[in-house]
Amino acid sequence: MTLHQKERQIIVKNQYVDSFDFDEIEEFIRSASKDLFISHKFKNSDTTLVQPRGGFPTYQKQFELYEEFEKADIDVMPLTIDSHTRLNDYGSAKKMLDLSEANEVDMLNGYPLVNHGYRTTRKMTTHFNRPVSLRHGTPDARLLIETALASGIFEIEGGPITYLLPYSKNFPLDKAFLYWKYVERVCADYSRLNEPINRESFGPLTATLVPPCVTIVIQLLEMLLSLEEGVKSFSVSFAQSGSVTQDAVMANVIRKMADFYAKKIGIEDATINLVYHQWMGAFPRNKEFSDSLINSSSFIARLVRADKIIIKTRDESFGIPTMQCNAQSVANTKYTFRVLKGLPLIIDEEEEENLTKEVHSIMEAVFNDSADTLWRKVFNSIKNGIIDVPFSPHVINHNNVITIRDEHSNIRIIERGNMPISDDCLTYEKSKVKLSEDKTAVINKIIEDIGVMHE
Amino acid sequence: MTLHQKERQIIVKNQYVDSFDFDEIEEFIRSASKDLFISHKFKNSDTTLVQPRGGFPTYQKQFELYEEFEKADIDVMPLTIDSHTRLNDYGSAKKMLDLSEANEVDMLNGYPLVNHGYRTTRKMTTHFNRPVSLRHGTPDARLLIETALASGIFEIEGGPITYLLPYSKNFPLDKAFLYWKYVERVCADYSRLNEPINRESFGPLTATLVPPCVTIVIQLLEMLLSLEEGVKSFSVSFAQSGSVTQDAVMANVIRKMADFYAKKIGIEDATINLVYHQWMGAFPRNKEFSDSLINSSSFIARLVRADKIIIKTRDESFGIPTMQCNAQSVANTKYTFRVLKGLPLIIDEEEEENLTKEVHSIMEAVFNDSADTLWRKVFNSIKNGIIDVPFSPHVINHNNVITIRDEHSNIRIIERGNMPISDDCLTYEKSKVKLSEDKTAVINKIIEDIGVMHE
Amino acid sequence: MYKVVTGVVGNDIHVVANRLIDISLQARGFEVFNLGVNTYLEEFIDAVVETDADVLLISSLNGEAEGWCRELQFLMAEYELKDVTFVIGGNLSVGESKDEDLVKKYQSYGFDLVFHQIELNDGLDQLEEFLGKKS
Amino acid sequence: MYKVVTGVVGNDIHVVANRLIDISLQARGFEVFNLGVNTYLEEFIDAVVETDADVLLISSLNGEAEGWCRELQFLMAEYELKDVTFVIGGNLSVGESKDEDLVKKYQSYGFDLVFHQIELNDGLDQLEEFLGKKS
Ligand code: B12
Ligand code: B12
Repeated sequence: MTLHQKERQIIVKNQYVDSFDFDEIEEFIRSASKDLFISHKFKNSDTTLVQPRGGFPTYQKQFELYEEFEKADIDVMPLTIDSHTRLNDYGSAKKMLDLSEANEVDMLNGYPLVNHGYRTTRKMTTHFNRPVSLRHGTPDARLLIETALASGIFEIEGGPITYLLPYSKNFPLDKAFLYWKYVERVCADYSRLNEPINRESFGPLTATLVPPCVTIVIQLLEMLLSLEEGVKSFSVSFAQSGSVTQDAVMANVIRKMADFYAKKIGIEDATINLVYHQWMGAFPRNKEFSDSLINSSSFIARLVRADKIIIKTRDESFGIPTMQCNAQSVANTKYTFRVLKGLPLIIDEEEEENLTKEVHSIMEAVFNDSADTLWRKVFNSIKNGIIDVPFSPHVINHNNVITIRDEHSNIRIIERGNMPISDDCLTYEKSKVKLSEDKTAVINKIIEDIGVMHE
Repeated sequence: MTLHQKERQIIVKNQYVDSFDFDEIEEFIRSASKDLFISHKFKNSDTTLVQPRGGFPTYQKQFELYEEFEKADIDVMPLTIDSHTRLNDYGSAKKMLDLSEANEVDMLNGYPLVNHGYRTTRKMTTHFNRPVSLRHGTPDARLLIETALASGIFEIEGGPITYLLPYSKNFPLDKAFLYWKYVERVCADYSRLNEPINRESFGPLTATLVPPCVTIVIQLLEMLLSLEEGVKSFSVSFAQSGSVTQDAVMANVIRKMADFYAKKIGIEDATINLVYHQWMGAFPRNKEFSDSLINSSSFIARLVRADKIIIKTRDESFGIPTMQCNAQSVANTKYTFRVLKGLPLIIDEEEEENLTKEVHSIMEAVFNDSADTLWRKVFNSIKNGIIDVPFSPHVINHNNVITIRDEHSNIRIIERGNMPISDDCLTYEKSKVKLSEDKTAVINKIIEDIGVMHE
Repeated sequence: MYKVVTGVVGNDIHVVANRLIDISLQARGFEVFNLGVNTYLEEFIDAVVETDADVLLISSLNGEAEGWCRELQFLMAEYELKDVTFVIGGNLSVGESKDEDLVKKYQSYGFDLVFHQIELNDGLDQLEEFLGKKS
Repeated sequence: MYKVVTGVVGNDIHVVANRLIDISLQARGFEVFNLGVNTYLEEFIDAVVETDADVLLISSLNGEAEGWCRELQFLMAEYELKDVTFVIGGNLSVGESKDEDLVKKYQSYGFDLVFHQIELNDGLDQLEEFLGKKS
């Protein structure tokens, strides 16, 4: 028995979990319908696939949500996991699930997949026969992903960095890398049986003034860590920045860089897709305006030619949306995609050059770290602030990079912290903003920039 | 007494109209608040002004509509005229106005300005103190415009071509030119007293598969006819075409051509603005989708850097919108304009070159007509099909130009009729569409193209 | 072969549907006399009498139909147009209205078939069915 | 100078408001002990006891507050925290809820001030007013 196998056996033995029948699971995946695989759907689609978010505590309600989505002709079904499960707190999840079932009040903000188990959940995925994407935010997602894959969920979002720095305060980063290495390997293994399992990184991070170079570097690193383990279908992603031009620049640069770095580590047979997140920051408190914002995001997704869009709802600033509201959002976005035609290609050479330089210098610094493996290099780079995510709640993150919006709402770096971007690049970034000397003025500007989409 | 003065006295003597006090009117315009002049507002604004449509039969309801619009912080108030008034049928308008007042049911699709008179209407415009734009569709608008200007309405939409070919079946085109010459002159005269009166052409025409070159040529010709008479502030306009690229191309070309032809007739001191109409064709029968369509239009208006946008509502395919619905549309568009930042400039050289050539060749043919005045040249050009507007209900219009959408939804000319565009240009246009030989297939494609924004 | 007089009533110049109606009626084998847009009720009636039409199919899009069509009943009586089928369709009110109310109202004016915001082909299917039953 | 312990309760990691609250409280002259996100009720109470704080100001954004805050009443009794002002704010339910119902519920758990979807500065104004009246 390999080490990996041993680890696996330990993981799936858990008081909240029914026994795993791995032979049966392999057989299931081998003969699963191609329609369950988003990697298959990507190959055969020439528009932007539409995926909402959505997870309810009970099976029944999740099923009803999928029924609503089906009516709206959704492309990719979401399965959002509740935050207890995300922190591996299956006990609390169970307690709240029971309460939800008993009282018809949702006591969880997502679907507690581990508690429901794969035997139950698979009934749902195969019934609807559309790709399901797992959205969680879990640093140690090993059990969760085993359960997901066994359930017929063949897209797994997340990664050691993107699901840790925005989603956790204390979880040890080195452990996260190892746990995700496990996830990558399981995905890679199952990918040999049928269409490839798709892995997707979570580009939005904290969704709060994250500079493009940080997003892209993290996307590239999670992609490389995944490809290293044998994953063959990977999605890089980012969220609406607040500036249409900056979105286009990011899309163009990330696509080029993904190719470049995949080749650099010798991988040429993987498919890389681009996912765009509708505005992930603070939403307006007005539902009509939220609809407008959502539609503008959809427009940008088409402008930047994203392969998939992950959408929000008009309820975003209020709470978990009702299923009808969520399905309506799907229908609206699909309508916009159907009628929005003749989209120009947007290129901004100066911005793309600057961003490319920033990305290369950070990537170079990561590769130059003295550690022996890529994940250790990345770990060290985060620890010493070479990678620094604004507004991360995590203790390891430096929080020394400061960004602000310029007059076109582009996110600009005004303090680079330990991030190794060149003086030239920093000068370029700073040249775009008129900086006040007054510190409280800067703080007020940042608060304003966080609320940039408010009424 | 000049001929013009005599004409004027005849016009304002009408059984449905109170006497005009021209001295008082001049004094009113001379001392009118600058805020009533859109020409003033254009000068002092760096975003896209928002203007809805809206006209109710009774003064009371029109006033309430303006109150709603004011709450939504509207930029330009609309005054849409009912269709009886448009056909100078003040008798029917009066009958229906009386019925509307008696029964609280709207029996007119707009505000019967002539029946209400300038003394009453002026109370409303000065009360709200924002620019008002007159939307009508009237070939003989002489009395209407005298009433409008006297009411404090300082933007007059329309023109001899754009308000005739889409809006009338039998009205004599030559008369329309003369009647509009009168309107231009009155506008030019009053422009000397305070800020300039703004004239605006109606670019959408029939809103049904009109090719860009036809729209632009007609915009340019109405502009020239207006500038000739001394108007100093003019807006050219066009409606969302269905292709984002084609919209950008039209905006870029129309701006350049407007400058070029104004100079060509020796006018350098007039201000030309660009107005964009949200989708003017058939709307979806779904209100949510209509909202999406409307927001996409707003997005495009900003992309093409329009100086003003004229908006629709989610009720478009159903009927005249309620005032709340209309005001909501204003608020939504203003929200989108506030938060939509970092817009790239879109340029498509090949398309712009082709369109420029088409415009020049039609304009050349018009100028080469043997008649002595510009309006007669234009008259002849329409009569002999050098200018030909698809789906015009007017008897003089040839209806021989046939257009169809290419795969990016650009409108392409497949039959040029008598329009003098070069073989090269026609070949270019046709090269973009895969044409079926089958005639009913073409008809079905046209029907589909008319419903291009349907669900 | 049924003869049908069609057009758009009153001061209404929305021509697009009218062009499609012309094509569709012809495709269904009707003999079509299309008076186009901006046609008054008297003109319609004259054309019906002149062509000895079986059907008068009126469109109205700009919301004004009611004002123009109230008088149909008087004209019908005057000209004794008993065998003609009267049809109206399009957008039959200013603003939004309840379908049933509208249908009743127009029926009281003398229309046999009333299609407010109904797809053209659905309406024409119903017309053919109606004519079939009648004969 | 009032002492205030603040942080985000439970498994909630929404940190942005927490950073702004820290800045705002300091700007208003409070002495702030910010425990950050992902803080459990016991940790809050420990910090209140340890720092002898006047105010405990809890944020919750991810909708889970209810599950975590029911036990406040027991802990209050256990530690005899009579003079402390208990405040909670943010987004206090999963999905949308009626404000009044929520306020009552959280008051029954022992909170003095409950701010569901209330602007930060409005809430802090009310807090200062409340503290003023109390002293
Ligand atoms: C294009 C358009 C115009 C163009 C028309 C160009 C032209 N000459 O044709 C322009 C810009 C010039 C225009 C002008 C005006 N318009 Co207009 N226009 C439209 C618009 C956007 C699309 C109409 C269209 O071409 N549709 C495509 C065709 C194929 O569809 P259709 O007309 O809806 O017809 C379908 C059905 O109704 C049905 N049908 C029609 N007749 C019949 C008959 C039978 C028997 C059956 C079964 C079915 C049937 O079949 C057709 C195919 O499915 C509509 C709103 C909409 N629908 O989205 C407004 C609309 C019709 N217009 C309207 C108005 C008020 C006007 C104006 C008075 C003023 C204004 N606000 O601008 C003037 C009219 C002046 C006049 N004298 O009539 C209103 C009518 C309001 C109402 N009914 O309550 C509408 C609904 C817009 C609105 N919400 O305010 N318009
Ligand atoms: C950015 C964001 C994230 C980022 C957070 C990054 C980070 N580490 O901070 C990411 C993407 C990582 C994230 C993750 C999740 N999120 Co989140 N997130 C948001 C979002 C879009 C904005 C939050 C924000 O930063 N706002 C800006 C700050 C300044 O405003 P604020 O937080 O609203 O706080 C204001 C007021 O609430 C008030 N306030 C706050 N506390 C207090 C206290 C007092 C006393 C007073 C007076 C006022 C007050 O003052 C602040 C300033 O005005 C909101 C939705 C929205 N509001 O638009 C969802 C939202 C909060 N998230 C939600 C959820 C469910 C989650 C997840 C569980 C799962 C998911 N669906 O992705 C995970 C959480 C994991 C976990 N363990 O908690 C839900 C909560 C649902 C509910 N309450 O019913 C929301 C509402 C979205 C939604 N509609 O589903 N999220």
